[in-house]
Amino acid sequence: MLILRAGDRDYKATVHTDGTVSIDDGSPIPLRATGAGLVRVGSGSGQQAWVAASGSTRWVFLNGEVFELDAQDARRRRPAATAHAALVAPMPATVVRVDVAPGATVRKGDTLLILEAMKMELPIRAPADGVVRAVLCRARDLVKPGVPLVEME
Amino acid sequence: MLILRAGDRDYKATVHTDGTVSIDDGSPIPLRATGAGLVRVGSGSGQQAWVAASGSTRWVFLNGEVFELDAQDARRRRPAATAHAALVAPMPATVVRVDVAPGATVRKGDTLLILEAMKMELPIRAPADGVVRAVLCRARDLVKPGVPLVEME
Amino acid sequence: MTLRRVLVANRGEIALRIIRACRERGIESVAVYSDADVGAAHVTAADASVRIGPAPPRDSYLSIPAILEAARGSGADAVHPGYGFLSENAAFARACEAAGFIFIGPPADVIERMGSKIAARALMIAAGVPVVPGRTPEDQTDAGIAAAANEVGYPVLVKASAGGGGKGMRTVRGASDAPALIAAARREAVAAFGDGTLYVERLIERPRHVEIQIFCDAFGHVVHLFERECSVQRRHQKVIEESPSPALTADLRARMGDAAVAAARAAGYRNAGTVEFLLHGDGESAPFYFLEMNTRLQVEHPVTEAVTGVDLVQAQLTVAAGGALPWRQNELRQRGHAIELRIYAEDPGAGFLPQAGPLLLYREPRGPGVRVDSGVREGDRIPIEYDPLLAKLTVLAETRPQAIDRASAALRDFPVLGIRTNIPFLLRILAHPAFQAGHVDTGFIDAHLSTLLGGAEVPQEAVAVAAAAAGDAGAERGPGGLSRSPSPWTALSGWGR
Amino acid sequence: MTLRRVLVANRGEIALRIIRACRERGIESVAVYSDADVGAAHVTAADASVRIGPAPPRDSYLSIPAILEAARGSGADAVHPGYGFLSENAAFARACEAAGFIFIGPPADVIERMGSKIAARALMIAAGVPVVPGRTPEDQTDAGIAAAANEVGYPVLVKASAGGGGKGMRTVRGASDAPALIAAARREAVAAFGDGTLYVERLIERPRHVEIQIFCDAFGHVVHLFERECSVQRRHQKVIEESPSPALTADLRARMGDAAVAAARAAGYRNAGTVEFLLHGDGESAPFYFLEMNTRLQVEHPVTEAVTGVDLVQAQLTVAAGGALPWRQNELRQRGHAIELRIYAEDPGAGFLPQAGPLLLYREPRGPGVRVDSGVREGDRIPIEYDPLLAKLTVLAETRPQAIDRASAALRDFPVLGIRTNIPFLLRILAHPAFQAGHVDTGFIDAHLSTLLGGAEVPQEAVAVAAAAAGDAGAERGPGGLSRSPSPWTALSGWGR
Repeated sequence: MLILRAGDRDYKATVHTDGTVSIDDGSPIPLRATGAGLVRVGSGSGQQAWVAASGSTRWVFLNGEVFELDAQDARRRRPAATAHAALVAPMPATVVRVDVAPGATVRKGDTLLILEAMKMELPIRAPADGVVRAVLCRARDLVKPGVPLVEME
Repeated sequence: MLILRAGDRDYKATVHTDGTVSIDDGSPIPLRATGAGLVRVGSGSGQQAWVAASGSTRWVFLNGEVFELDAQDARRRRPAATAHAALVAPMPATVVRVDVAPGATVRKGDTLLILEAMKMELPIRAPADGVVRAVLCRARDLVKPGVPLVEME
Repeated sequence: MTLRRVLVANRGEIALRIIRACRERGIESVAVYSDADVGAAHVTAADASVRIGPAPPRDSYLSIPAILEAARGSGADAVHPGYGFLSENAAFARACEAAGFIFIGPPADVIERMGSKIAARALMIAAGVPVVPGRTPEDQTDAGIAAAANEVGYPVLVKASAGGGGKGMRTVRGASDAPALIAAARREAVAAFGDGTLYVERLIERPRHVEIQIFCDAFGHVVHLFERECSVQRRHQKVIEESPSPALTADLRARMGDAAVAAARAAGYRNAGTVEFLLHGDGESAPFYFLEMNTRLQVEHPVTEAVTGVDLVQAQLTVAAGGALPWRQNELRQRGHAIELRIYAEDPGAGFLPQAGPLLLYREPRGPGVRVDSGVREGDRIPIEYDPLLAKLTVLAETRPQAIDRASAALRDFPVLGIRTNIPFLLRILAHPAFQAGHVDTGFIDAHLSTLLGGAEVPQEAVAVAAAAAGDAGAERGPGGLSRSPSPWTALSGWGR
Repeated sequence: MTLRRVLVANRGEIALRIIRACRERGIESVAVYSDADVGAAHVTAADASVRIGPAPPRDSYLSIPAILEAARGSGADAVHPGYGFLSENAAFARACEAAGFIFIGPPADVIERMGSKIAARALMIAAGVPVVPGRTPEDQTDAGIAAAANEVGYPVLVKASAGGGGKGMRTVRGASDAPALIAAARREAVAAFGDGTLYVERLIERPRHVEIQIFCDAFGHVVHLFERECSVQRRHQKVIEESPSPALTADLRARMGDAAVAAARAAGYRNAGTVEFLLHGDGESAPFYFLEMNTRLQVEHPVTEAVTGVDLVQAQLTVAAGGALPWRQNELRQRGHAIELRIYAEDPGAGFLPQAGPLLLYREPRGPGVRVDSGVREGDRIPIEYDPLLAKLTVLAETRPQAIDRASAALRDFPVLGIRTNIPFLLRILAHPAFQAGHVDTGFIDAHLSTLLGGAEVPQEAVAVAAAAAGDAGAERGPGGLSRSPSPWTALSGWGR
């Protein structure tokens, strides 16, 4: 059994010995590899899907939609939704300006700081009303994706 | 040092430690891999080439021309030209008809037998005046490429 | 009437072409495949697929019962035959209709009539369309054929009455050659079409092959979509097609178009078809002769699509579903210049011997005005059993010289390794002064063969590339042992910039 | 004058487009690259390549000295700037000419004049071309800009005078928002163009963006090549372009074409350019206003090439070499319907956040009427430093509904995995009833954003595919751990048919 996470939703997948896969104990879905990264999925002739893997992430392209799923390590599962987690850089970027200091009270939607990436300014806004606990970056910093920028509570 | 054969011609290639290659003791030719099967070859910016390998065969596509070279095993080299070798099937085919029998005297260009492949008839003709020593196939035989069909002397 | 699901009774590039056209308009497609085509591109691309038999065509792609069973089992409501195989088989068209499937093509009796060279000729003569002198003897013995050849007058062509594509065809220049050549034509005709009936006609020396695309619906609308010049042939197999023809004046084009429309009307035609003509000589008053009518989509239809801007397969689906032709004659125009080059798995240096084997490396060119229709992918193995056409490269540019330049650049960017192809040969045709001047006839390749075969010395650069790739020995493994880094080879020599 | 070697001062798809055009006519091409683009597709494709600096644009693709040095060192005789980067930088054009290189574009003084919104407006007013009310205050302090906004009347657009592409642009709806937004526009203007001069104009609410392609040679010939409808935008960045515009009548089209030709003549234009208009409302008498003139090739030029059948880059090379325009106005026609879709590395669900990272899987669609211009390949890593445009998908079909169907089918056959793209978002635009009816204006995406973002549940089939591919753990390795056989996964489950 395998847990795949998309957003805050976990899916339980069981890969059967005949090559079919059941999701959340549903009926088995047939699959057939037809090329590099190509899969035929579903009963009858099925649909064409494409798949790629990077670390624990599985990317799937199906009928024009893209799905990004994370294969969970059963021993070290993260909680499904991290309430009041740190705000992280969504991509490699440069910090243009920081508008808040630790202890500041902010309203949902307030701009906390501004990043620049690919020549575009990207405001990072408060996801909810709250208090800034820590500011973890400075103007001109180069930040990598996933690096925490501001902690709120 | 490496021997590469194209047709009946042998080329002596020396791969230097700096990545250049000399042919027949000529001046070193720079090479640079730029992708899967992609090579930049020649001095200055060089030319785009593509390369693929199968067994000892090396295929090269360069400026719209295709070259097929055979990397020779130094210990077991075949003679550069095999005089009066067996006539072999050039591709998978069916024998339609055999027109000669062992001992027959034939003239250059005479049809010895007819193969059929991909719905086309392919006459196999005598490469030179000579005598048929052995016929190694029969009508309706399925023959694979490289299989001897007729031996002449 | 709406088509919901179309079974594509073909393989390779034309099957993919039809599958894509269906997908665009929301029609489901069903592929069929033989054991040699398990996992082939057309099978992967379709919405559904059905195995129809073992590799030999007669047991799969030529098997009417197998294909009808696949159509029934997959719930198809129509069958598209593509070209070749059963596309001009009247019995197949009839069986489809009898089983309740729409046959995407002309009515079975039209296929039958035009498929018989005798009946087609008679019809054309009656319709006032000029024809080449010739006959189909009632005495179909080899001797009877030889006698007919004498009457028509040498040189003659002996052809399979049921045929096409150069199979079962021989040129006979005199009575002494006749027996052997007639026998060979008969064998090929039986093997390819299951019918050994032969036809004899006067050989028009070094004609141009110019054909007119026509299209008809069920409401009596008939249009032509101008010409395709198909004179560059080897063994009666087209190699390069283009439109406009360098040989036609506006007036000659109009007269040939009118003749083609008259032929289509006389035949009671429906859907897409082609009227092939031989054009003899040059200039405004060059005579042309009806050669045959191809009652199906042609291999070279992209040339017409490029210059006219229409989609012939979409129109086929529209007309098959009972719809009206989407264009009127006065809306159709040629614009720019298109050239199609057929990429064959063959060795021109060995008598154009077809090649089978693995596509170790296969990369298609891209760019504006470049269209590639293909049914293969890198890593595929080209089977021995079928036509050696790998792909069609069609270019469109503003002028003929620009189209030639575009085609040449695209071919130099079309590496195919693992089996021999005619790509280098095509490049030499494009570079030939006679081709560039538009001086082509059906004898072009034979006349210039030694020049076209090349036989280039192997440049040192090519040997160097081979030597570098030979670093690691090993079995067949595709793109040259050269992976983009990290690779032992790159690491060793510090390459990769 | 003949061009022998052209340096392409750009990267990505447009560099490849120009390199291919050069190759077709036997002109050598020189690519330039930053450290982020070592081994990029445009570098591999060119005949020669020169490193011009580190990844940040100001040190490489925006560095005039670095590019001129590359041109000198590589023996180029001309420079093609592409679009973006230095393409509308008059100083660059001037430096090229001063150093003896042909600049493939208009004369430097024309770039300068049209690049200044103030000068361009004045020129258009003098030429009788309608313009939007607005001004560039002499007092360029933030307070001076705010005062100008008051005079023009809210709502206003504040824009970088040197700019384009939506960078350094803000909509200001009232005096209270003005200070923050003016400051932001100024920062972006300085960062993107090195010039913080701002311009204020009346915001025309929900206009259409319709632009006219023009082309001029050195002999006084000026033609237009009809319109491109570019109303589907997000953050003032075009997303979908098409031709013909669903909004234009024949008469309105003719009047806009005439206005564009008048604008080009007034500017003393040469080579390819675009006159952008805002079209307000619908119908025969809808007013249109000069927006700006783009003194370069546009991103969306393939749309015009598709419907008119011309090659704009080839014509650029011809005119730059001193040749005459290859077409007269009365030879140019629109035929069929073309749509271009820009494939961006961005996450529409996260405010269109640009994405950087590896293209684990990247397969372009193919088929008749489908053109893909791209500068990336499977396995490439998309750098953070540059515009997130990955590819342009341009389709041509007989009618607008057929073009929409073709584009939708092509997008569903365009898998890009490893980074988020806007492909699903584009599909939802194409399926939207307002888009299908041709009811688009520049507010279309904002108005329908929640519908367009989708937010589909993950279908069980997608989870199943992910689960099967998750069988073997491991690092980044491209196409899904699924190789076509033999593979442990295939072997295990008996798949592969």
